[in-house]
Amino acid sequence: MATLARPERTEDRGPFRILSPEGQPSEEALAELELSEDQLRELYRLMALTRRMDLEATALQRQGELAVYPPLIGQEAAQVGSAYALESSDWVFPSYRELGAALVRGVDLVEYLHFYRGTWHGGTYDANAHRFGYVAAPVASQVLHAVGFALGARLDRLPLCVLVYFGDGATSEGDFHEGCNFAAVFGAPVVFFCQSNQWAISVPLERQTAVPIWRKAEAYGFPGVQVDGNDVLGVYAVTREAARRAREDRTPTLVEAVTYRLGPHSTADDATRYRSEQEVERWRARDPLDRYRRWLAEAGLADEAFFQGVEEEARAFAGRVRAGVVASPPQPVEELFRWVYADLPEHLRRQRDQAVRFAGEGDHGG
Amino acid sequence: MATLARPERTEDRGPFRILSPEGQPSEEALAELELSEDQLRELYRLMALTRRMDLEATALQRQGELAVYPPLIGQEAAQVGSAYALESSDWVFPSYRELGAALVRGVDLVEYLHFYRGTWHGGTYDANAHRFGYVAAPVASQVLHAVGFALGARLDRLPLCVLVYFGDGATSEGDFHEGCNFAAVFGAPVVFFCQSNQWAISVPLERQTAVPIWRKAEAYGFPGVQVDGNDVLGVYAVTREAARRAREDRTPTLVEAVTYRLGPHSTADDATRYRSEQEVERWRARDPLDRYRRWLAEAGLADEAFFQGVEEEARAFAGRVRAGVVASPPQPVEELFRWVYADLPEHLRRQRDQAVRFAGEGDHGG
Amino acid sequence: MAEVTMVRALNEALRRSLAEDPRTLVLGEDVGRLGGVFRVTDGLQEEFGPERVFDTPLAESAIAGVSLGLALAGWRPVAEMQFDAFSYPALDQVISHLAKYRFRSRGHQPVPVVIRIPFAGGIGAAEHHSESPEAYYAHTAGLKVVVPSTPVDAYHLLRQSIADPDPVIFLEPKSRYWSKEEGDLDGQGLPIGRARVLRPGTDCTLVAYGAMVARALQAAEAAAARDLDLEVLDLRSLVPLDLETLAESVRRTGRAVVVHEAPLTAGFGAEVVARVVEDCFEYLEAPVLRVTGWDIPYPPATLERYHLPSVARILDAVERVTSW
Amino acid sequence: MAEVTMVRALNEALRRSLAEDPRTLVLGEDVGRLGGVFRVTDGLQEEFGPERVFDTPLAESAIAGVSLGLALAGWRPVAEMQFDAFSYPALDQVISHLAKYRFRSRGHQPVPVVIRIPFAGGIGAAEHHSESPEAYYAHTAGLKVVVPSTPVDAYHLLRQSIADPDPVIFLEPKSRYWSKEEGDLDGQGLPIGRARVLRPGTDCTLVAYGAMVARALQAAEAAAARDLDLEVLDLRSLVPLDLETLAESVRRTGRAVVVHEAPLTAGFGAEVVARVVEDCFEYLEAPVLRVTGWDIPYPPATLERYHLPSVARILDAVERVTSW
Ligand SMILES: Cc1ncc(C[n+]2csc(CCOP(=O)(O)OP(=O)(O)O)c2C)c(N)n1
Ligand SMILES: Cc1ncc(C[n+]2csc(CCOP(=O)(O)OP(=O)(O)O)c2C)c(N)n1
Ligand SMILES: [Mg+2]
Ligand SMILES: [Mg+2]
Repeated sequence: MATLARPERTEDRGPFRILSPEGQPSEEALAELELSEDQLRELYRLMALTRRMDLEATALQRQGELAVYPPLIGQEAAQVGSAYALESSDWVFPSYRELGAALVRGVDLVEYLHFYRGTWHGGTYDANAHRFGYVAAPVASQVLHAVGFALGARLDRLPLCVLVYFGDGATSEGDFHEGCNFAAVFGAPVVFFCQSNQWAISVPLERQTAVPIWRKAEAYGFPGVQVDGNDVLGVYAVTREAARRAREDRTPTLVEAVTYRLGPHSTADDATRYRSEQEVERWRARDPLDRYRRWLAEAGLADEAFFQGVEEEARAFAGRVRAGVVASPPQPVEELFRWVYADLPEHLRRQRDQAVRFAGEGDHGG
Repeated sequence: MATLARPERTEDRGPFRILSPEGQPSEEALAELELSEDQLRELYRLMALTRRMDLEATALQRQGELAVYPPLIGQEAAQVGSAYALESSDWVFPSYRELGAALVRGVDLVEYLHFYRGTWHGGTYDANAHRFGYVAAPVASQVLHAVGFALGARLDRLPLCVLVYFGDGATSEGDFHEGCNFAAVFGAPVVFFCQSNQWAISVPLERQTAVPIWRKAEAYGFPGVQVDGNDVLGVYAVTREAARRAREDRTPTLVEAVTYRLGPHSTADDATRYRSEQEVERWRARDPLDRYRRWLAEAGLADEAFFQGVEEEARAFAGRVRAGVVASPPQPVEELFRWVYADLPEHLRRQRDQAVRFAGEGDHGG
Repeated sequence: MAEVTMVRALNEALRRSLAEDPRTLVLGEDVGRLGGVFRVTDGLQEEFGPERVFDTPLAESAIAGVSLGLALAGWRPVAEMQFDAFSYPALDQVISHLAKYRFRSRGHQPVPVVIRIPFAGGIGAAEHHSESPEAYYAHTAGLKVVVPSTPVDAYHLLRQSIADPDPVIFLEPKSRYWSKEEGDLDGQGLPIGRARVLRPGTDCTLVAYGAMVARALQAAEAAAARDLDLEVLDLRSLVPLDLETLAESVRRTGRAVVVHEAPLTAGFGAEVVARVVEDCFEYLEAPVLRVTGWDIPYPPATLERYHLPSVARILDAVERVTSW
Repeated sequence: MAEVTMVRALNEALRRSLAEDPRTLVLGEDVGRLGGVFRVTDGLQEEFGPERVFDTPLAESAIAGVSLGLALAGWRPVAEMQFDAFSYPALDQVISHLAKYRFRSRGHQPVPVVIRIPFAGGIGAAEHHSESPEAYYAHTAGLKVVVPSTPVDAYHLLRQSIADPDPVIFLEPKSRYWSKEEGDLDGQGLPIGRARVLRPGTDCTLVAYGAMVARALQAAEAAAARDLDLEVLDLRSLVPLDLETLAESVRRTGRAVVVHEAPLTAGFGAEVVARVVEDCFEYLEAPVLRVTGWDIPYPPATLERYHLPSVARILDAVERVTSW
């Protein structure tokens, strides 16, 4: 496929896609996909679970069960398509909006949501178990960790790549630049995956950068690809190729997945202050699930029974996660001192004993 | 001239130049220069004074009159050509190697060298007098100051531009990226002038970036130009056009002046540890003064008398600067407390009184 | 005199500064259309236009460095860092340039930049949104560092910070943003560099700043019930520090306890202890103690209450020094 | 036992760590071919190859962040920041990630990274090349912060820092790089977290670290001539701080003076004073004083000697506390 071979030519054709917004497929590209019918259905299932779980998380926050939550609604194809294109041996470094990618990687979402519940920073899961890192709040900071990990894997001659998620706003940070340049100079196997959802809280893309993000790859000498982030198949194809290029050619790729944040920046945000309902409507019309569902049905790959089954599974799944989150108690105060250093130094031991004493005396005044 | 109109096409032809390394001129480009014969001779004079003064500064350091000094030998055309292309109303933000640019701007070099003598950070001149900022040691950090100043000038509707000098290594820093992106988004009138002298102390260009530096402009959506940094006329022409673009179109330009640091990184450096004499020799053969002198002579613009006159002037000039530097006493200790805040706070007054008392008692033990 | 919240008071301070001085600028992430994530800049872009109040790209080092450049060009930038931890990418520009520019230029290039930073915890926020970085700034010579504790004082301190010829780090205690105070937004207010006694007392001086001032006042109330008469000193200005008022108070009470949210080790409380010991040693009846956050990364929301100094912990320290 | 300079001792520590543990890496600006601007990594790339010892692009935030990533992948990076002030662009990665990663991950992802920083003044350097940032790091919970004062101890501390499971900020006092010491580079050496008494005394404890240890010893010599018997304590490890040894010493002498190059306000000396006051109050015969750099940006080379604590200034403080 031309795009994947010469992504730098993306410009000529606009974002790469396999399914048009109307759900019309590019047969040539489809042929190249090499996805079984089960896998094609699985992509829908993962997006549907993500959509449902994302709504559930927002609801949990409204009900006071989570401290805050950044909805990803509208970005399901970008996250599921990219995460699904990776091998389990690959690593993922998320930002803070990647519940969908976490789900695809098999992370326990109760343990993931503990970050947003305020149970523990980084949730309560083991990043090594599913090779899915911890939420990184400082925008773009995780890019450097991904590059370092990829460099380390390369030194170990491991045939894996590292995919790092970040947003359009993140590309303005120095860490994004330093990471891309470092990866290019060292040939680190990284996929820089930008979910270009058009907004950085209230700042629109055009106030963030004067050029489309995929073109920034030019500054580092590796390929940049712009893909329709609401086309799960296009995202899958582009990411799979970028991952292959990283593992086999040690060539990083900057992927710009053009998508849209249909929800507020976070449950604390009021998006009506800075963007119009019409704009949101235009993007709702390009809903990634609708597009893919329409194609699956028209292609005869899935019927009503399948979609209903997924709906039920999603509802049950969300219910289980909700139950798990709600049932989770806070960590004991001792935990605050347990993980600062490998061994508890004397001055911290003194402090822990005080903290425990006051907590024991029922002091919650802090 | 194609380059200046469509600098992004530089690639097709390699670095823009007016005089070939052998001193052969491009007549078409020459015609466009609009420099009088006096100005053409002045460019040589400024390079010769710079060369001589740079050697004098190195000698002063060897003799213990300067604490350290970063020689610019080999970069005279890049500095003189660019600084000479600016209006006196424009601003210059240097890094630490721009004695030549300081000279062109009319900065008193005794006051400039006080930075390297350790008399005072930022030397002892007033940056506002010649619109030439202070030495900035933290690599790339000054890029942001230039962008901020340019944005401020634009808010004041002032018809000026800001030129910021930095090296090839500086392009790896986050501040370089943040500054370029900021300038692009706001249309700040900045000329990003990179003296690509092939080395960042001991790190060669290819370990710093995987692409030629001028191409990094692509990431910001403004023109990038590569120019032969040892061709003073080429540098002049490219900078003048970039400055015009900044002032009139509010379009920044990234200029990569390909040159070479013939000397050590600084008087504290031993370049023989990391680069070959042959490499240095190759570049000595492309000496910017020789090339320009040959052309001036062949074009009948200057004769031996002129060159001898310049030599004598340079020697006298260097002698005056040397005398001024050597004669300068250190600042009184009170000065250390005088410039921290607009008014001396009580705690600092106490400290100043102590410092003065101990200095008075002849305590130089610190 | 109506009641104002700290958010409104800060907003009013910015509005009046923008109105009175055409060189004042407000910049930062989301300070324009949105009015800031805490609404401190609400309505300012509408009123003063996008050239005086503007959103920047997402780049804190640039926000600080560009603000410095704007100051060199004669503007008076008031920059917002969205949250405490997100001021860290700007530390290099602040430490290496903003704090040193007047010095380097021997007064030729002063850089009157104000950097506003919503800081500290107590609002159940996610990681990196509850840091107390005041000690980093206070240790950086060339900066002024101020921390308001109440709405009206926040108004005056911000006005003075914007008028100040030196760079000022302006730390806004998030957990007090919605606190209310009745007071006069006209007139001068106490200058930078002066502390204030919010409650006179005789037995021990509680030294605090920011959100911990309210906590100290609560503790003083509770202590009163136990016949302990505590004085509460609101530092307001960490740099310059009001050594006179601090010494005068501790000489009277003979005892002091310093309270802050930041971790103990090398926190600003240590500076207060050292100053008190140097200036009041012969008056001290007991060691000067510190009640602070623990030496740990800021805890997750569900545990922060075990980290922040509580009335019980403050009273415990007070009892140790008063029963010494 | 031959004499070694601190540069050689550090070089040897790196060499042996690289040789003994194949997971150890050395990275930074100019650490390869050049061997570092101070030659601390001299010959290491030649001996261990460009995959174990390599130059990075000129980007300190990347050096710190990439080192963290390398640690996540199971490597043990020893990163060099070329000079003190050039560690500031990395502060965000160090404060927001390196210090917090073990905590965030509940031990699943420890990040044993060592960041070496040639620091402090006294070598007549240009602006930004003589900073003393130890307080910034010491105030950041999750980091260990060590500062050797002599070659042999520098060797042992660096070996221990590289072996340490936690991130360590390793501050190398430039002005002592060429100092010599006879000693044994084998064996263990004192662990991180322990201070050492370099000179026992009875009248007053001088507390110092890094280059100021030698200055304190000079002062003790001079004091001896005036029949003052000073104890000199080398902290070595700022975090964790050896509270026991510090308290034990001051309880014996009843007096203490802390010396450091960094500015006074909120410097690490304040922490030492606060600890001494808390742990030794009833033993104190006089206030604990600080002799430090002034609260100013680091001076130009020709004036730094008026800034750095001198023997005269130390003795002046000692006289004030001993004649109290
Ligand atoms: C270094 C830093 N600065 C500021 C913030 C506050 N903040 C959180 S998210 C955000 C916008 C990020 O936009 P983008 O990168 O496009 O990602 P998105 O939220 O759209 O997924 C900002 C400014 C932060 N988290 N980190
Ligand atoms: C932020 C920062 N990091 C490291 C240094 C140390 N240092 C001084 S110059 C230099 C190399 C700069 O190379 P380049 O940008 O190419 O400029 P050149 O010296 O070649 O003119 C380095 C690493 C510094 N001054 N600032
Ligand atoms: Mg976005
Ligand atoms: Mg260079």
